[in-house]
Amino acid sequence: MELNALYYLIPSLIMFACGVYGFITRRNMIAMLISLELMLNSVDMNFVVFNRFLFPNQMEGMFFTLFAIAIAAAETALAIAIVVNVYRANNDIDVRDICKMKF
Amino acid sequence: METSAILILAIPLLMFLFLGLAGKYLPHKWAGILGTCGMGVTMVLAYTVAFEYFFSGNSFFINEAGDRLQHVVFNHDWLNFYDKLTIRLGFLLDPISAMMLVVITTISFMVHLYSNGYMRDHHGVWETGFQRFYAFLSLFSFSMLGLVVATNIFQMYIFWELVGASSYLLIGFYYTKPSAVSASKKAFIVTRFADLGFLIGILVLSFYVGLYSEGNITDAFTFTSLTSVPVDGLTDTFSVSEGTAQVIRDLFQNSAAPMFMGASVLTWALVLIFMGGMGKSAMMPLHIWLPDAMEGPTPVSALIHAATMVVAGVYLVARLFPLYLMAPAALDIITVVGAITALYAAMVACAQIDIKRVLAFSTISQIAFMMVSLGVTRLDHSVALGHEVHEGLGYMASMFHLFTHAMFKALLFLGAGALIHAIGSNDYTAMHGLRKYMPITHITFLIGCLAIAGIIPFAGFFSKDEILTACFGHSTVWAIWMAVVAGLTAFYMFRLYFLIFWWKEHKVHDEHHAPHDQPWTMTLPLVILAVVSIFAGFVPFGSLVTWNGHPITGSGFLTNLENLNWSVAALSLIIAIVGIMVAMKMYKKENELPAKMRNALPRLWDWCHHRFYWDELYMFITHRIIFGLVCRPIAWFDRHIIDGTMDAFAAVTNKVSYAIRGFQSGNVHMYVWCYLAGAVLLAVITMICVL
Amino acid sequence: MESLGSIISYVVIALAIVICSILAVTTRKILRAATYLLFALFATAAVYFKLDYEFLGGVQIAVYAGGIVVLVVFAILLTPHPGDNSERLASRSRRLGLLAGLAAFAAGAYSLVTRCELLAKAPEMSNPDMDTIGTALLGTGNGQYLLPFEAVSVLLLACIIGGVVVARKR
Amino acid sequence: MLFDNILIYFVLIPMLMLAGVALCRNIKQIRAVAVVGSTALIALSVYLVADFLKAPVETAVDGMYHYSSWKWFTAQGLNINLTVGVDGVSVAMLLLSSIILFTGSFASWTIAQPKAFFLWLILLSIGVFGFFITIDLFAMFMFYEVALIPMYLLIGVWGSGNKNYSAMKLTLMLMGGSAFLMLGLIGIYYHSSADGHYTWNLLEIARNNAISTGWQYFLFPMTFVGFGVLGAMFPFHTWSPDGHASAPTAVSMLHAGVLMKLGGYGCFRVAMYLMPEAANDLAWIFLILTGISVVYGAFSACVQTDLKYINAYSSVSHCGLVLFAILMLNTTAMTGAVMQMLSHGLMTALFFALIGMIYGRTHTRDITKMGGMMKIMPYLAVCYVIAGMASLGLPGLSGFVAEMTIFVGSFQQGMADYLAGGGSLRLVFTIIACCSIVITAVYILRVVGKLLFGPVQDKHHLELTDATWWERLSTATLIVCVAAIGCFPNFFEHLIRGTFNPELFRAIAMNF
Repeated sequence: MELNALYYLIPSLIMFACGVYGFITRRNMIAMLISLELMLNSVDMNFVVFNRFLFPNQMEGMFFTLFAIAIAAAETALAIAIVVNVYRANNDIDVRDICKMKF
Repeated sequence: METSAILILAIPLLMFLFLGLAGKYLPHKWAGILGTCGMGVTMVLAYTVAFEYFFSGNSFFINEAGDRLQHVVFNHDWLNFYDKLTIRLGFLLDPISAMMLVVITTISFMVHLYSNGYMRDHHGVWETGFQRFYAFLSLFSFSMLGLVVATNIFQMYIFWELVGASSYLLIGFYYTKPSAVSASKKAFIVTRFADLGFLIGILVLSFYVGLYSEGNITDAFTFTSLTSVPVDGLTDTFSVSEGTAQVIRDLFQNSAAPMFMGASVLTWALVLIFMGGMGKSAMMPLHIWLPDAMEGPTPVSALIHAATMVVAGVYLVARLFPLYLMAPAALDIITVVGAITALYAAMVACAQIDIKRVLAFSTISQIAFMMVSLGVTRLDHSVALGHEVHEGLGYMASMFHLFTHAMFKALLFLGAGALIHAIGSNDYTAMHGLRKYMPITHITFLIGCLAIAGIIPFAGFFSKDEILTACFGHSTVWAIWMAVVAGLTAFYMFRLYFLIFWWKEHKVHDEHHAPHDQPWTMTLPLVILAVVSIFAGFVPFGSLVTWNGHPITGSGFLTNLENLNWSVAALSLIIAIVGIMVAMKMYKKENELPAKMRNALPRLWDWCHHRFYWDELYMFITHRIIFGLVCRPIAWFDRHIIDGTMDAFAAVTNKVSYAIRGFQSGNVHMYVWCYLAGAVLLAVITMICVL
Repeated sequence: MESLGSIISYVVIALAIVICSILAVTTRKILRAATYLLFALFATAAVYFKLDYEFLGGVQIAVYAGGIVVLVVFAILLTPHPGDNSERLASRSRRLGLLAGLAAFAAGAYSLVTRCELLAKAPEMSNPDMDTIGTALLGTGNGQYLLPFEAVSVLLLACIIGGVVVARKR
Repeated sequence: MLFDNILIYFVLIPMLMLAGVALCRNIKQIRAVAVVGSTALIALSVYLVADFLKAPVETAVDGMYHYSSWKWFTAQGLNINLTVGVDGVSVAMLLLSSIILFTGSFASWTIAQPKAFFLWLILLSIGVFGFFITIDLFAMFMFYEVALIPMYLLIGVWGSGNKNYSAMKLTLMLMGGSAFLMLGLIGIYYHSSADGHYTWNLLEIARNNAISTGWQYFLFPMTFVGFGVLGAMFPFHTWSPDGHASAPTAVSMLHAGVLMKLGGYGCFRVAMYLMPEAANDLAWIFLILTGISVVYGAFSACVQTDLKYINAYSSVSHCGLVLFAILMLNTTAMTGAVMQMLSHGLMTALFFALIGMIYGRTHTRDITKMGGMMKIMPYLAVCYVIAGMASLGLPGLSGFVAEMTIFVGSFQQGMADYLAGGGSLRLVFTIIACCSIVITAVYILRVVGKLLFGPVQDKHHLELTDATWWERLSTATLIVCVAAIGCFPNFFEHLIRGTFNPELFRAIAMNF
C-alpha cells in the first residue's frame, strides 16, 4: 500500500463536510467559528498535500497555507472581538438574534 | 495728423473711463463741463483733420488729377485669425469718413452743451446719474467715431456693436421706468438680430476674397481690398493694386463665380450686410425699435437716433459702395426697402401724437431717402427730365442728405427737447400755441421744418433735390413715389409745427409758470444748428464727396444752385409747398377738418396711428412663437425628458436595490445556503462543461 | 511501499481527524467542541510533519492550535454558561445540515474520484530547510513573497488595532 | 530632480496651502493662507506665461515646454510615469485657474466652517492644477478624479436648496462620464504602441501613432463623451443647472470657471490629439450634439427665472461652443475655443460671484421677486451689466474675441468643406451657432432688465448694502481680466495658437 494524495485528501474532505454541517446547523456563533476553522483547516491541508504530491519542487502551496494560517489568526481574533461585543450588546450570541445590521 | 487722429478717438474714450469710474466723486457741474470741453476739443481736432483732408492739397489726400484718395493714418494689428484675415484697428480718411467726423463731433458737441441745461429741472436740480449720462455720451461718441474711421469691415463691426451697446445704455438711462427698460432691450435685440446678418455677410465676403486672392490680398477684411474694384471704363482712384482688383472682379463677375440659390455669393453677402444696415438704420421691417427708443433723454434721441447712429446703415452701404455696384440686385433690394420704408414712415408720422414719435418716424423716412438714393445709383449714362445726370450722383446726394439731415434733425430734436422740458409732456395736445412764449424755439423749429420740407434755400432742399434727380435718372416710378413721400414729409412736419405753435392759444394759469425759452446752454445749440441748417445746402458736396473721389461739380459757393436740375427742383418745391399748404389749412386754427378727415378714413387712421400693427406682430412672434413655442417647450423638454431620463436611471437603480435588498437579511445561515447553492451550481456547470 | 509504522501513523492521524471533526460539530457542549477542534488541528499538524513540512507543522501548532484555540476558549469563557448543553437541534435543521455536508462531500469526492490517476502519485519527500523558507519569505523575486509577507504584517497590525477598538469598553 | 521643474510647484503650493489651512486656528489665518497661496499661484502662472513667451522653441519636446518625466510605478508592465509639460493652452489654463482660485477665496470670505471648506476647495484645485500640468494619461485621470470628488462634499455640505439631490446628481453623472473615460484611457494604453512597450505618455502615444482606426472608432467616443460630460455636452448636461444652483458661490465659480474647462481641454488634448482619424471621421456626430447644445442652452436660458439656472444654461451654451469649435479641426476655430474657455471661465465666475453676493443679501434668486438692484446696490449691478455684456459678446470684453475667432474659423472650415464637396454640415451648424449671439442677447438683457432695472419689487431690499471690499476686489479682478482679453486679444492668441499647429496636431493636418 502506498500513501498517495488520495489518502490525505479524503480525511480532509470529511473534515470539510463536517465544517459545512456544523456551520449550517449550529446557532452559537463560537460554534460556527469553530466549524469555519475546520473548513479552513481542511483547505490548508489540501494545499499542502497538492504541493507535496503534485509539485514537490515548488513551495507555493506551503506558503499559501502559511499565509492562510496567519490570516485565519487575524480573522479569528476579529471575529472573537465581534462576538464578545455582540454578547455585550445582546446578552446572547445566537446568530438568529443579530440581524440588526441588515440592509 | 496721426496725433490728432489718435486723440480724436482717445479723448472720448478716456472721458468715458474717467467719468464712468470717478464721476461719482465729481460735482455734477464739473462732470458736465469736463464732458463738454472734452467733446469740444475732439470737435476742433476733427475739424482740423477734415480741413486738412479736403483742402490742404497734400499728396496723401489728393492726386494730380484732383481725385481724392483714401488714406490710412494708422492701422494696428488687433487680432489675427489666419494669414489672410487679421482684424486691425486703424484710422481711414476718405471723403465720407472726414465728412462723418465733422457731423458726429458737431452734433455730439451740441448735445453735450445742450444736456447741461436739459438734464436739470426748472429749479436747477440735476438729474440723478448726470455723470453717468456724460460718460455714456462719451462712450457713444468714441464708438461712433471708431465706426466711421474704420479701416476694415471688422473694425466697423466692432464699433457697430459698441454703438449698439451705448445706445442701449442711453435709451435705458431712466432705468427705473419699465417702458425705458423694455425699449432699450428691444433696440438692442432687434439690432443684434440684424447684426447676425451683418456678421454672416462679413464672413462670406471675407472668406471668398481671402480664398480667391492667392497671395494678392493680405487682409481680406480691409476696405481698401474690398472696395478697390475698377469698374469698366472709369478710373478708380481708390484702387490699391491691379492684381487685387482683378481677383475680386473674377470672383464676382465671372460665370464660374460661386453661386448660391440662384444669386452670386457677392449678392448674398451684400444683402446680408445690408441687413445689418437695415437694423441700425431702422428700415422696414426692422424699424420697430426706433420709435420706442425715444424713451431715452431727448438729447440722446437727437444725437443717436436722429443724426449719427441711425445713419450708420447708410454709411455702411456707402462704404462698400463699389462692391454694391457690382451686385445690382442688392441695390435693387435696397431701393425697394428704402422706398417702402419711406412711404410707410411718412404715413405713420402723420398720425402720431407724441412729438418725438413724429420726429422718429420722420427720421426713418429721411434715412430711407438716403437708402433709396444709394439704391438708384448706377454708373450708366442717364437722363432726368431732360437733363443729364452725373454718374454716381445718387451716392453724393445720399451723403449730402445725410449731412444736412443730421443738422436739421438734430435741430428739430433739440427743439422738441426744449418744448418737452418746458411743458413736461411729449404730447402736442399739451402744447398748442406756444409761439409767443418760446420765440427762439419757435423760430429755430420753423427753420428745421422748412429745411426738412425742402424749401429753397434751406439745406434740405438741395439734398432732397439731388436725391429726386438721381431717382428720375434711374426710374420714373420710384422718383414719383419719392416725390409723394417728400410731399407727405412737408405735410406731417408742418402739421407738427402748427399743432405745437398755433392751433389755439396756450392757456396759462400762472404767469410765473408760463413756458419760456430755456437757458443759453440749450438755446445756443439751437441757434447754431439753425444757422447751419440754413446754409448747409450751399456746401459744394459734389466736389468733396463722391463715390470714387472724382469731383463731379465745381467747388464754388453757389455751385449747388448752378447745377440744379430746375425741372426736378420745381417739382419738389411745388410738392413741398402743397404739403405745407394742406397742413396750414388743416392745423393753423382750431377747426373740424382733422376730425372729419379722421372719420372719413377711419381704417387708414387706425392703421397709421398704430404703426400698421408692426409692434403687435413682433410681440406675437417673440412672445407667442419664440418664447411660447420654442423656449418654453425646450426648457420643459430639458427638465422632463432629458433630465427625466437621467433621473429615471437613478430611480430604476433605486427600485432594483430596494427589490433585492431582501437578500441582505443579516441571517448568516441564509448566506451559507446561498453560497452553497452557488457553489453547487458552479460545480454542476463545470461538470457539464467537462463531460 | 510504505513502512508499517508509516501506515499505522497515517491511520491514527486520519482517524483522529475524522473523529475529532465529527465530534467537534456534533457535541452540544461548546467547550468540548473547542477541545475537539484543538485535536483536529493537532492531527493536521501531524499530517504536515508526516509530509515533511516541519516548519509548517510548527506554525500550525503554534498559531492555530496554540493561538486560535486559546482565543476561542477565552471567548467561550467570556460568554454565557460555557458548560451548558446547547439546545437540541431540530431534526429538520439537522437534516438540512446533513444534506449540505453530504453534498459538499459528494462534490469533493466526485472530483477526487474522477482525478484518481492524477493523484495516485508517490510523494517526493524533501523538507525545505529554513534557509530556503526565509529567503523565499523575504525576497522580491519570482516565487518569493515579501509583498504578501508585508501585507500580512499590516493585516495583523490592523487586526490588533481592530480587535482592541471593537472589544474595548466604552 | 523633481523640484527643478517649475510646474511641480503648481501642485506643491496648494499642498502647502492644505497643510497651512489644516494648522490654522481661526478664520483670519485661513483667509491669509488662502490669499497668500493663491496670490503665489497667480505670480507663478504669470511668471510661467512670461517665461513661455520668450522660451526658445528648441527647449520644447513636441511643443511641450518644461517637459520632465519621473518613474512612478513601472512594475508589472504598467509603466506609470508622472510626466509634466505645458504648452500655450495649458499655460493659459493655469493662469485662469489661479485667478479663479484667488477670486474664489475672496468670494468665500465669510463661509461657514471655513477650515473644512477651504481644505476641500484647495484639494479640488490640486486636481485642477495637476490636470493641466500633466501630459500623462494616468496622472491626468488621477488628478481629474481628485478634482471631481471634493465637489460632492462642497455642494452637499455648503450648498443651498435641494443640495443633496444636486450633489448626488452631479457626482454620479460626472462619475459615469469618468467610467467611460477610464475605459477609453485604458484602451488607449493597450494600443499605445505596436511593439508592446505600452505607455501612458501623450507625446509618445502620438508619436507611436499605433492605435488602429477600428479601435479609434471605439475609443474616441469613449474619451470624448467622458470628457464631454464635464464640458456639459448635450444631452449629458443636466447636472449643470442643478449642480450650479445648489453650489456655494466659490464652488460655482471654480466649477463653471475651471472644472468645465477640464472637459474641453481633455477633449482635444486626449481624444482629438491621440486619435486623429476617428476625430475626423466621427466629428460630425459630436458636431451635431454640440451645435444643439449651443442653441438649446441659450433657448432654455430664456425662460428660466432662477439666476443660477439662467447662468448654468448659458454655460451649457457657451461650453457647447467650445466643444463645437474644437470639433471644427481648424487652427483658428480651435484657438477660438481656448479663448472661449478663458473668456467663459472668467465671465461665468464673475456671474456666479455676483449671483452669490446678490443671493447673500436678498436670499432669493428668483428674478421675478427682485428688481431695481441698480438703485440698491449700484456696484454689483454695474458689474453684472459688464458680465452680461461680456457674455453677449460686446467688443472690448472677452466674449467678443472668442466668439469671433470661433465663428471665423468655423465658417472658414465650413465653407472649405462645402466647396470641397464635403457636405454642408459644418457650414449649417456654424450659422446656427452664430444665431446664438442673438439668443444670448435676449436672455442676458431679460435678466438685466428684470433684476437690475425697473422699479424695486420688494421694500425690504431697499435696506440692503452694496459690495464689501473683498467682494469689490474679487469682482474687479475678474472684470480687469475680462477686459484684458477683450482689449488685447492678440497676446492670448499668440499664446494659444502654437498648440494647434498642424505639424503637431495631426488631426488638424488631416483635415486639410
